[in-house]
Amino acid sequence: MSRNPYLPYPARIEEAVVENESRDIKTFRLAFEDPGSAAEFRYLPGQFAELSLPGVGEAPFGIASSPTESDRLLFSVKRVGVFTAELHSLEPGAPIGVRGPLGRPFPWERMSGKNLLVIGGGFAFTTLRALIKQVLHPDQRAHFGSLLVIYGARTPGELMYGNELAEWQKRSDIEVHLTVDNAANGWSQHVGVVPAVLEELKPSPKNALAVVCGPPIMLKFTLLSLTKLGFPDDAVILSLEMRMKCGVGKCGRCNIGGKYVCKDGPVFTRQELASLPAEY
Amino acid sequence: MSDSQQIETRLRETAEKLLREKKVSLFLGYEKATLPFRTSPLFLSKPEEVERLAWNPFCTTNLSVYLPRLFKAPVDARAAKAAPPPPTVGVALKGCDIRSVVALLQERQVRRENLVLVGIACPGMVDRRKAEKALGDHQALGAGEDGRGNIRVVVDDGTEITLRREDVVADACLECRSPAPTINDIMIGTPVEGKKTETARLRTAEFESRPLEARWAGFQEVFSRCIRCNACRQACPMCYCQTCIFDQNRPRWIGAGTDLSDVAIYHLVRALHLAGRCTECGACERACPMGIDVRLLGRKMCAEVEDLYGYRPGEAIDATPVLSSFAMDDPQDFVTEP
Amino acid sequence: MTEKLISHTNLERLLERLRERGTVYAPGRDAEGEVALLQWPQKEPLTLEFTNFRQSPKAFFLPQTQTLLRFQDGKPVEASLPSGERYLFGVRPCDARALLLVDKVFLDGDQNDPYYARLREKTTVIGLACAQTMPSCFCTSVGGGPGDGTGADVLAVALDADLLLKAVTAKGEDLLSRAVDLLAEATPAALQEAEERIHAAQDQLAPAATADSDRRLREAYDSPLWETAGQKCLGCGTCSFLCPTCHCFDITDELRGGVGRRVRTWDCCAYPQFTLHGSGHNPRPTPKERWRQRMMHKFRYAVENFAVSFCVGCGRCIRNCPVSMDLRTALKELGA
Amino acid sequence: MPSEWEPRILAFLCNWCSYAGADLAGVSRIQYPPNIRIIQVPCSGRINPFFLLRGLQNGADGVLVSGCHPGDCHYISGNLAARRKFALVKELLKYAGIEPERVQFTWVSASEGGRFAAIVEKVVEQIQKLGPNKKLVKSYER
Repeated sequence: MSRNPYLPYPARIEEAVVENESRDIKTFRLAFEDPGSAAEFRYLPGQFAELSLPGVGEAPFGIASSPTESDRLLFSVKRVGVFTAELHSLEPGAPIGVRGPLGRPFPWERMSGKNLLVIGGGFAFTTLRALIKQVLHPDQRAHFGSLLVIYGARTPGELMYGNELAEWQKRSDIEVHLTVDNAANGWSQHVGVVPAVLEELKPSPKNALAVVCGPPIMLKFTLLSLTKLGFPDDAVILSLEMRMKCGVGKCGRCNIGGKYVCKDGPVFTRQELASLPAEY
Repeated sequence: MSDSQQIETRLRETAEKLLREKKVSLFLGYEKATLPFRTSPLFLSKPEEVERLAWNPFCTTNLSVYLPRLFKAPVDARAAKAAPPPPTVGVALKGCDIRSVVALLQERQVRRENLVLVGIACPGMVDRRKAEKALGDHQALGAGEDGRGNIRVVVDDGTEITLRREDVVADACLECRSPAPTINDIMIGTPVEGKKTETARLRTAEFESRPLEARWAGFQEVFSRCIRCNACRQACPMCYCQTCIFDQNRPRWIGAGTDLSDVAIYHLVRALHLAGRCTECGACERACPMGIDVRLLGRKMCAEVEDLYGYRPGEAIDATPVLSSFAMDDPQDFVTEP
Repeated sequence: MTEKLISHTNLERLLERLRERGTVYAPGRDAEGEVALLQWPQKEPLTLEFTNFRQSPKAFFLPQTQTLLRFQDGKPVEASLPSGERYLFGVRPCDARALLLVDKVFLDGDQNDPYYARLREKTTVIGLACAQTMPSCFCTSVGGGPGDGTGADVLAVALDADLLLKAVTAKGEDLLSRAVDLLAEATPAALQEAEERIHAAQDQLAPAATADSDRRLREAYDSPLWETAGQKCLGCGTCSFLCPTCHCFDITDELRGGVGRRVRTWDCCAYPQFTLHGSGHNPRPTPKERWRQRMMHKFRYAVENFAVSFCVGCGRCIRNCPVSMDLRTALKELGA
Repeated sequence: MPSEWEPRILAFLCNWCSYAGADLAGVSRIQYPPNIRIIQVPCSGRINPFFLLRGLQNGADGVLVSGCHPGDCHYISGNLAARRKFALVKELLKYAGIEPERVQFTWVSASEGGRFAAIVEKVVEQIQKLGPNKKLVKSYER
């Protein structure tokens, strides 16, 4: 029989990096205690894992790294509740459990050969980072068409992965547009909400797939813009957030219609979501 | 025509008038349920539907449990602004139910000006479990009331069995001291005089007479059957907290499982939180799917509050709740002295 | 399929024999005088005269409180799985059938739940056909029946003189093969009597409007009926705690001084906290959506996923609802 | 084990009188048993009975609450409102078969260092006699 799905792999925090100006998002680099666990933990961008702190509990987080970064496993976590506050208080070296990988990744087979439009808002850029890293890997890049990224946040200080964003902007195999609601001194890039930038850039829906992650209000208007641009529902890919516990489709908490976000998602096409009740 | 039928007719007339004259936008009453010995709450807003209203010996639900919900403003400020104005509600209430409304009014959970309190004379309501037990191996197919207030049951072999009402009324009704809805806007039926019943006191005294360890054993025996479903709390009109401490999960204070320690704390804390507020309607024990004597502790608290501070919850709208007030000479013989 | 007869005396001997191999649970009267599945033997003799237990046997497989992991010096280790054999005698067909439904979730092949799997594996279920139904029963409308052996390993049918035992699974065959000396051949007359008894029970049942429930519920997602039901529902959770197929759970940690456990406890979609996000957003914010979820899960989503509704018609939710809500009424009205 | 066992008593002391009283006992070098763990609260009126039960659940063998004497409350009447709750807690626990000595209530003023020490001594002695709290304590080892 397979491994007990409730038993986390023992790991430890290698590094914790503050990602934003308000200092409530940190990226944790984890390392498995046992090399065997690392071999078992095979994932693809879009999947998530339950991080586990004994006595505090577990919480699901999208995996922010790509398996092409073989030396690291990253999770970017915003401090919102009891679990994340505890996690944020931990120093490198602290033990932590990792349970996963869980859920369905981004549809890599469908994405192959396609032009990719990646749209992110605020804190919901973690698994998109994983996606971009995967696509940019030298072994992978040729499998995809163009890669256009639109990423927005309230202020420049709230954009995550600043160094990498700057690096990507220098490259020719990826086009990155950053936008903020409130520009600070020295900001020379877009100002305005993500859908506005999207409509300005007018990416073609031809042979393209859009991957969108963001807060509900951004999602709502971005989806409207994508429709306007002619992206059919099955060419729009979203990742849902839902309260979860077991992560393996049993506890019922993340149930939306006949689907379980933990098992059948978190990645869904817009078309799939349209057939589900809007209980998310 | 039995008393119940007369009351039912009056109740329908009353509700019809209130709704038709737009004195209320909603009338809370009872309607027939699919199974015998039960009724189901009815939220009536159309005067032409009053025929659905029922009054019979099975109107056990304390309808005041719905009132705080109807008047609760959304927590979110924007939603609160957009929310429709609170409804005007007519509600059918027995003696015990009206006491709950009084307690809710004392605690500012409902609005008097938005309520039309329809008091109904109550001779005690049937506990479905007692009735079902009284039938032994028979299954009830239908139940009603005879001219003398006893319960007539049609059972599966087609015969009719009559159950004496006092044998099958709920425990809370046997213990009831105030069957008359003293505070009301409209009264239906002739209020039954309150019996100075000592039943609850006797039950408490019996338990109290046991030695300490026997009481602990008794406590465990009763509550070890608890499955932590929360039905007692949800059926209680006084359990209206926005988030109950047992539901808080940031952090979670008390385990959600059936460890005796967690179960004990749940029931002890609930008894203490309801002390001086519980009006002894018995909704909790009737809701309990495990048939637990949920009010074991509550009965004791009611007796203590009355003995120590001369207070009975649900008596007067303008009374200060007993645990929000004090007297300089409150008894304090429990205080530890060197 | 082996069919044998056993006398009432020999039934006790059979239970006695099973007791040598594990723990036996059988119908007995609890402190309240209610018939429940209690550890056998009890002071009082075995009773076969009952409709159904107050609680479904769900807790034998998915306990209300179950330790998943244990923390030692702050490190999680797997909780030990129970090893003893258990024999449940007297499980009613609806409840036995429910086990197969819950299996679909917990033993889905992909990621089996090891705790549930072990308890299932270590338990033999001896069903007992119904002779007496209740007005809240509707098993025949949801694919079961008073003489349905599905989910049991052996099905017993109480006859005038004896009990008819039918092996349903290999486990059941094995159980009967080990008790040959206590069994007699099933006579045609006995088989006939069993048939008649089951028919008699079947005839007592009124049909419920379950046909085509998935389509009807799909179309009725926005029905005003949910509003009416939501007004009434107290959100007490009685229906799902007593339901033999409701299986949703919560996982919480309990820890003091480095020692503790990760524990799962029953949970329920009627509770507002069930889906409440950390952000304060709740996808099912009022009793209306929550009651709809329970109905949809049983009669639509389960059908979509497993081609079978997750209701076995035991009627516990109907009998025990403090405000007498009846899902049969809802099903009927949603069709109209 | 019982020979090594020492009761652990959780003490909720009001900020204005009883905590100062305990302080005075310390400053005055009055000896009292070291079995108490003090939690400072603004007023005995702040005590929710849940705190006491939670203390017992988490392994305290006894809980002591001390506030200003009636009439001396810094907030005028916090202790008087609390007194009613305390009376009920005590009665309820006794009724449920839990030794009432497990929860104790008293009044100690800022000048009563001696009284504080004497009370602690008495409470410790009583709980010592009762033995460890087993009824409400939650086992984390099961």
